[in-house]
Amino acid sequence: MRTNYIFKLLEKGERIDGRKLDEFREIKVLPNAIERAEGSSRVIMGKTDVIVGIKLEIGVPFPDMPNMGTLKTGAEFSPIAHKDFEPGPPSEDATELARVVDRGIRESDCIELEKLCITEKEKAWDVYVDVHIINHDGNLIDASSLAAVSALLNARIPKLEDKTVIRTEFTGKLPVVKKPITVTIGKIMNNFLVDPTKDEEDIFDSRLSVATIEDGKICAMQKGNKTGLKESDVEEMIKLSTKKAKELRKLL
Amino acid sequence: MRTNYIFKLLEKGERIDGRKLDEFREIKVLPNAIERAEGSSRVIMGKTDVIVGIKLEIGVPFPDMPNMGTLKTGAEFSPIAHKDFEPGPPSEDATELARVVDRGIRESDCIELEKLCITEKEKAWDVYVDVHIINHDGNLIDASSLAAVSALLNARIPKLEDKTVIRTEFTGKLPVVKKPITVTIGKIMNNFLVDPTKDEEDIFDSRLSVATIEDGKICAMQKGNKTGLKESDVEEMIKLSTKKAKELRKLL
Amino acid sequence: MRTNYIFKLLEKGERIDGRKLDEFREIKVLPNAIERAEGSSRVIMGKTDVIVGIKLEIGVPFPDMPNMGTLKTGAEFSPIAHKDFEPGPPSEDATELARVVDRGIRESDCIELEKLCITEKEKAWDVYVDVHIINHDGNLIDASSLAAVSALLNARIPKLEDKTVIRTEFTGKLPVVKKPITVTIGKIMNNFLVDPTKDEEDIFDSRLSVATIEDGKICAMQKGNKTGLKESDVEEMIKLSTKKAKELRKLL
Amino acid sequence: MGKKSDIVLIENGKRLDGRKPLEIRDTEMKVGVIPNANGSSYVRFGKTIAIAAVYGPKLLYPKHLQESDRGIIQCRYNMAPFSVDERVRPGTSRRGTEISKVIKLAFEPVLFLENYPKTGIDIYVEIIQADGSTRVTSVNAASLALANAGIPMRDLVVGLSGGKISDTIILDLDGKEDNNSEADVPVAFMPNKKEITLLQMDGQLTNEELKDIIKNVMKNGEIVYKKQIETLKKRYDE
Amino acid sequence: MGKKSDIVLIENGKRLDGRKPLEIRDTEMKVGVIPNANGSSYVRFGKTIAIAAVYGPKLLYPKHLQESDRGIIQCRYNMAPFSVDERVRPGTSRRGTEISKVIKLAFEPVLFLENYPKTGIDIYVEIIQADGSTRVTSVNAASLALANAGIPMRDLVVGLSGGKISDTIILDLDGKEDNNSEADVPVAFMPNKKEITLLQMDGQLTNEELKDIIKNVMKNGEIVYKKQIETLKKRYDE
Amino acid sequence: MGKKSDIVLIENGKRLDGRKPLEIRDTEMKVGVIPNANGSSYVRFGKTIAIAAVYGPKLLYPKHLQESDRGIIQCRYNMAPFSVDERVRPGTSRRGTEISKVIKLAFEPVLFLENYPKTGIDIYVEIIQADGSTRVTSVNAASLALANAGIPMRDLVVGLSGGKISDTIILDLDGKEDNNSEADVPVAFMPNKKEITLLQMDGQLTNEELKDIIKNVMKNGEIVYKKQIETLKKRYDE
Repeated sequence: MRTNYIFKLLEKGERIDGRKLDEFREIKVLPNAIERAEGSSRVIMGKTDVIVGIKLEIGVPFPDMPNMGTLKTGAEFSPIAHKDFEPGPPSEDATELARVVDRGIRESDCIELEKLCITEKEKAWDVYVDVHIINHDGNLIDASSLAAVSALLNARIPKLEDKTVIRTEFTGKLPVVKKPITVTIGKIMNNFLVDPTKDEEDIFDSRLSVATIEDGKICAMQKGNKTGLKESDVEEMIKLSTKKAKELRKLL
Repeated sequence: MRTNYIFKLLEKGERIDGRKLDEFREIKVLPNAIERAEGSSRVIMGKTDVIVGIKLEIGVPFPDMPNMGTLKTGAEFSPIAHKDFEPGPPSEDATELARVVDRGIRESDCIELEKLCITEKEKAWDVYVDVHIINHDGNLIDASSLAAVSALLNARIPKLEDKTVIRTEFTGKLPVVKKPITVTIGKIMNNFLVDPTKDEEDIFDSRLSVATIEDGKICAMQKGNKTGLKESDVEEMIKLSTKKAKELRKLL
Repeated sequence: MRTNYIFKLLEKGERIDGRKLDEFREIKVLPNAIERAEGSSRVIMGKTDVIVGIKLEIGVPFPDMPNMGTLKTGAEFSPIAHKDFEPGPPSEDATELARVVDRGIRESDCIELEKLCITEKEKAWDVYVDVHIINHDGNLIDASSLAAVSALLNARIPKLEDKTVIRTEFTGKLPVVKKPITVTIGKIMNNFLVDPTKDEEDIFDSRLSVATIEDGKICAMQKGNKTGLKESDVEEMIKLSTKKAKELRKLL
Repeated sequence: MGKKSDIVLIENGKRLDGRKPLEIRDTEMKVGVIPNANGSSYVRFGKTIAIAAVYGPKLLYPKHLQESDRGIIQCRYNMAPFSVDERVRPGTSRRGTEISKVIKLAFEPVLFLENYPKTGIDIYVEIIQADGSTRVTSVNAASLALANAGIPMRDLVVGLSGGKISDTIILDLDGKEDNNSEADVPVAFMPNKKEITLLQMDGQLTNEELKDIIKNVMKNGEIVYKKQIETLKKRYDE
Repeated sequence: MGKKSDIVLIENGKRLDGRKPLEIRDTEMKVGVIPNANGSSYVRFGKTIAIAAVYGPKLLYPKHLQESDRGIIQCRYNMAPFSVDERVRPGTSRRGTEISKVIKLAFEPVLFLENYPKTGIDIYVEIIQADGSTRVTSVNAASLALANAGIPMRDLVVGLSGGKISDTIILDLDGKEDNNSEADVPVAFMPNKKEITLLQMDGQLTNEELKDIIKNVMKNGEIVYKKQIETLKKRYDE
Repeated sequence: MGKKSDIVLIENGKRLDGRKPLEIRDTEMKVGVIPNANGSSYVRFGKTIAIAAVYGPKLLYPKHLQESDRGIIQCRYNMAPFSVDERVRPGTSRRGTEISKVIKLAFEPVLFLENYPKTGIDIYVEIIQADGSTRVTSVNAASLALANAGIPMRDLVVGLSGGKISDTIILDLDGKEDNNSEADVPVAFMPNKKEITLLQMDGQLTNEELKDIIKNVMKNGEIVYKKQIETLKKRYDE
C-alpha cells in the first residue's frame, strides 16, 4: 500500500516526505565523532545514520607499488541498523557498498598514498576506512561516501617510534588532496530521484551512483537495480548527480 | 521426571547419587596421560572425563610485553563426549570454558611467563593449553581447570637448536609457581551444590565459578546460568568454593 | 531404468556406449591450454573435461626439508561442471581427488623438488597444481592425474629478479623426471571396468585407483566405493591398471 | 594477575583522570537513537560508547532454535573496527563470544520470557569507542534499549565495574585502569531486587576486598540506575 | 586514478598489441561446451577466456530463498587459480562478490523471471585465463549460455569495455591497459533495446569523454552482438 | 617416494624399537570408555592412541541428508591439538577429510544400513596421541565402538598397516617408519569374509611386493582380530 502511495505521488512529481525529486533530506555531518580513531565522521541523512572511522596501521607496500601506502575499505551492516541485517560475514550488498566507497576515494587520488611510505618496499601506512551503519533508511552509498571523505579530512598520522605506533601523538594530517563526492540518482517511472529513502530504493527501476571531484570530473560510477538505462537516461542522471554533488561538497 | 526426582531429593538435602551437597564425586588425576605432549593430564570426575595437553611452540611476544611468553588456551567439545556436541567451530559454551580456564591460570600468575622469552621482542615460547572433553557429565570447568594445572605442573620445555625445536630433549620444567584451583558452586532452590552432574547443571538456578590460589586469594570468577544472586549468596558461594578448593589442591 | 539397462548389458560383458570393458573413451590431451600459467594441460576423456594449471610462487621450505621446493595440489569442483557441484569450500570428494592426484605425483618423485630450492631454509619454489573440472562425466581421478603430469611436463620456471618473479621470462623447464599414470578400475558384479562414465561410477561396487611409473612400479593406490574386495580382486585390478597405464602414458 | 605494572594509577587519592576512587566518569544516556529498532540506546561512560538495539520479540528461525514454552534472548556484542587503538578485524572473536553470553545471561532473570514462546528477542550492542568497562556499559545500553522497546521487565539492570589499585577500591575503570589494576570486577545487578546477574573477576583479591568491591558497586550503582530512570522518563516526556 | 603510470600505451595511433584505438581483440565464441549444463559457452577476447554454464530454472532450495511470484538469478563469477600471474587462492573475494552481483543485474532486465516463480536460474562463469575486461567477457559468455539453455530472453546482452589512454578513447582493454589507463568503463547493454544493464567506471573522465566512450562502446558492441548471433546460428545449423 | 632418507630403520632383522619385521606393537583395547556414547572404545598400538564413539542410529537432520531407503554413516577423524610434535590447529584439514571418508567406506560393507532408513550412524574418532598408523588404529577403534553400540555387523573390521624398509616387509608402522619407509600400505579388512574395505598406498613397490604386503597384513591381522574379540568378550563377561 505504501508502495502504491509512493507511486501515485510520483506520478504527480511528489515524494512521500514532501521533498522535491532532487532534494536531499536534512544532512548533518559530524566530524571527529570517534575521538580514539585517527579520523572519523558521522553523517546523518534523514533517518539514515552512518559512522566512518579511519585507522592507520603499519603494513607492507604492494610489490608493484613499493613506495606507496595502501587504502583498505570495509563496510559492516551492523544488525543494530535494520531488521534484515544479520550478524555474520559481509553480505553482497555490504561488499558492494565497501567497494563503491573505496573506488570513489581511490580513483579520485584523494589521498596522496605516496606520502604514506615509511621505508620503500618494506613499510608503509595502511589506511583503513571502516563504514559502520547505525540506522538504514536508504542512500547508504552517498551517506557513507560523504562520511568517508569527511573522516579522511580530519584524520591524523600517529607518531612512530621504532616499530611502535604512538597513538596519542601525531606527526601531521593525513595528506588528503581531493574531495570526491558520490551522488546516487534513482530512476522510478522516468522520474529521477535524489537521496532516496529505503522505501523509495526498494521500488527503484534503476540507480546510478556517480562520484565527482572538484574540477567536475567523474571518477567512479556504479549502476544498480534491475532495469536497463537508455543512453539519454545515463546522461541526465550524470548531469543531475554532478550538480547535486556541489551541494554536498559544501558540507565538508 | 528425573528432574522432578532431583528436586524432591534436594528438598531433603539429598542428591540423586547419594552424595552430600558439598561432596565431590570420585576424582582421579592422571598426569602424563599423553607422552608425546610437553605436558598432559587426564582428570576423571565421576563420569566426566577430560584431557589437557600442553604444547610449546616458538612465537613472537606481544609488542606491549616484549620479554614474555604467551599463554593460549583452547577447548574442544569433541563430538565423542556428548550427543549434543557437534563437529565444527567452538560453540559459545566451549569458548566460555576456554576463557574461564585461561583466566584462572593467567590471573594467578601461575606460569612465570617472563622466563619464557627467548629473544626480546622476537622470540618466546607460546604455551598452548588444550582442553579436550572425552565424556561430559557435568562440571567441565572444575575438571578442566584441574587438568590444566596438573598438566602444566608436569610440562617440560623442549630443547631449542638454532630455530628447530627438539622435542625429545628438554631444557627444564615449565616454570609453574602457583596452583590456581577452580571450584564451581551451583545454586538450586537455596541449596549450594559442589561438583554437579550434567543433570544437576541443567536445573541450576545459578552458578558461580571461583578460582583461588594457595594464599587464599581469589584470582578469577565467573557467574553462569539464569537467575540473579543476592550478595549474601555470593558470599556463601565464595566461602564454600574456597574451602573445597583446598581439597582439590591436595590431588595435585 | 538407465541403471538397470547398464546392469543388463554388463551381464553380457557390454557397455552402454559400446566400449569393451577395458577400453578407454576417446582421449584428447591438450598441453599449454592456459598460456599465462607456468604450465597447463586440458584432458578430455569422452565427455569428461578437466584443466590443470601450474603456478610457481616463492615460498619457505619446510623445516625438515630445508633445501626442497614444495608441491601443493588443489582441486575445485566448479559448479559449471555438474548440477550437483555447489559453490563453496571443497567437498569431501574434491578433497579426495586433490589428495589422490597429489600422491601420484609426490610418491613417484616426479618432480625433482631439491632443484627448486632458491636459498636453503629460506626460499624455494612452491609448485601449485590446480585441477579445475569443466565437465564431469566420470573418471575424474584418471583424467586429472593425466592432465597434471602433462601440465607439469610443459611447465617452466619464471625468472627471478631480486624478490620479484618475472613471469614473461623463464630460466628453464620444471625438472620433471617421472611420469606417473593413474588408472582406476571399477568393479561391478565381478566385471572390471576401465574409464567409467558417471553413470557407471554411480553403480560401482568398488573402485581401485593405481598409479604406476615407467619401470612398472606402483607408487600410489586408493580404494573407493562401498563394497569389499577379495585379495584376488585386488591383484586382478592392479594387473589391469598397470597394463592400461602404458596406453595412457603414450599420450604424454 | 597481581600488580600488573609499575604505572602509578592513583596519587593523593586522585586517579589519573582526576577522579576520586569511587567516582563514576561523566556519563551520557539516550534512548530511541535507532529509528528502525524496536528499542535502542546510546550510552557513554567517559570515552566508552555503546549503542544498543533491540529487535523482537519475533518468531525465531530456523525453527530448531525455538523453545516451545518460552522466548530466548539472542545477544551479540561487537566492537567497531575503529573503536580501539589497533584496528579490530571484523568477525567473531572468542572474547566477543564470551561477553555476548554473559550479557545475555544478565537479562534472563528480568524478562518474562515465558510470555513469548517460540520467539527470539535480539539484543545487539556495538561498542563504537572503547576505553574500559565495555561490558558493563553494554549492559546499561541493553537495559535502556529493552525498556525503550516496551518489553516488560521485572527490574532494570545496572552495570558497573569495580576494581582495586594500590590497596584502593575504585569504580568504573577506564582502559588504562582496566589493563593495569590489581583486579577488575564487572558487575550487573537488578537495583530493586538487589540481585546480581553478571559477575566476573580478573586479578587477585582477598575475600574481604571482593566483598567490599561488590558492596560499593551496588551502592554506587544507584547513580547509574537513577540516570537510566531519568533517561527513560525524559523520553516519555518528549 | 588519473594517469596511473608512465607506460606508453599508444604510439602513432597503435596500441601495444598493434590494435587501433577502437579495435576489438581477436574473439572466439562457442556454445554447448559443457554437456552437463542446460546451456554453456566459451568466450575468448584476446587472452581473456571465460567459460559459462547455466543450470535451471529449477526449484530453489533452501525455501526461504524462493520468491513466490518470480524466479531469481544466482550468479557466481570465479577466477581459476592459474588464470593470472600470481596464483588466485580459491574461495570468495570481495571483488568476485561484487562482479557476481553486477553480472546478475545485467541479466535481470532480459529474462522473463515472472514466468518462473519459486525457481532459480544459476549462471556460473569461470575465468580460466585473465587479460583484462573479464567482467564484460563474462557477460558475453553468460548471454550465450542463457541462449544456449533455451531460456527466453527479451534481447541478448553484449559486454564491452571502453577506456581512455593519452586522450584517446579505446575499446576492449587488455590487462596492461586495464591497469594503466586513465579510465576504464565496463558496459553491458541490450543491442536491440539499446538499454544499458551494466555500467561501472574507474578513473577520471569529463562528462563529455564518458558520453563519448559509452557511445563508442554501444556502436562497436554491434560487432560483438553479430558474433554472438553467428555463434548461436552456427550451433543451430550443426 | 622411493627411499625417503638415509635413516637406518632395520638392522640385524630388528626394527628401531626392537620389533621383528612382522611384529605388531604392544596393543591395548577397551570398550565402553565413554558412558554418554551408544558405543565407544580405546585402542592403543604402541604410542598411537585412538578413542572412538558411536552415536546412533538416529533420525538424520537436516532432512535433505536423509536417504529414504537406508541409513548413512557419518564419520569424523580428528587429531587432538597435543597429539603430535607440532601442535595441530583445531578445525578440518584436507588430510582429516580424506581419512574420515576412507574410514566411513571401510564400514559401509559390514553394516546393515538398509535396516535404518532415514537415519545416521555417527562414528567419531579422536587421535589423542599419534605415532604412525593412525588411520588403521582408528578403524580398529571404530569397529569396537560399533560392536559395543550393539549395532549388528556382518563382520568386524580389522585395520593394520604394512610397508617396506630396506627390502623387508614390515607391519604396523610407527611414526618414524611411516615417514621414512619405502612404502606404506594401510589396509582394513573383514577377517571372516576376507574382504578388503580400505586400501591405500604411498611409496614405491613392485606388484609382487605389494601382493606380499597385503598377504602378510591379512594373515597377521588375525592377531588384531583376536584382540578385538577378546576385548568384546571381556566386556560381556563383566
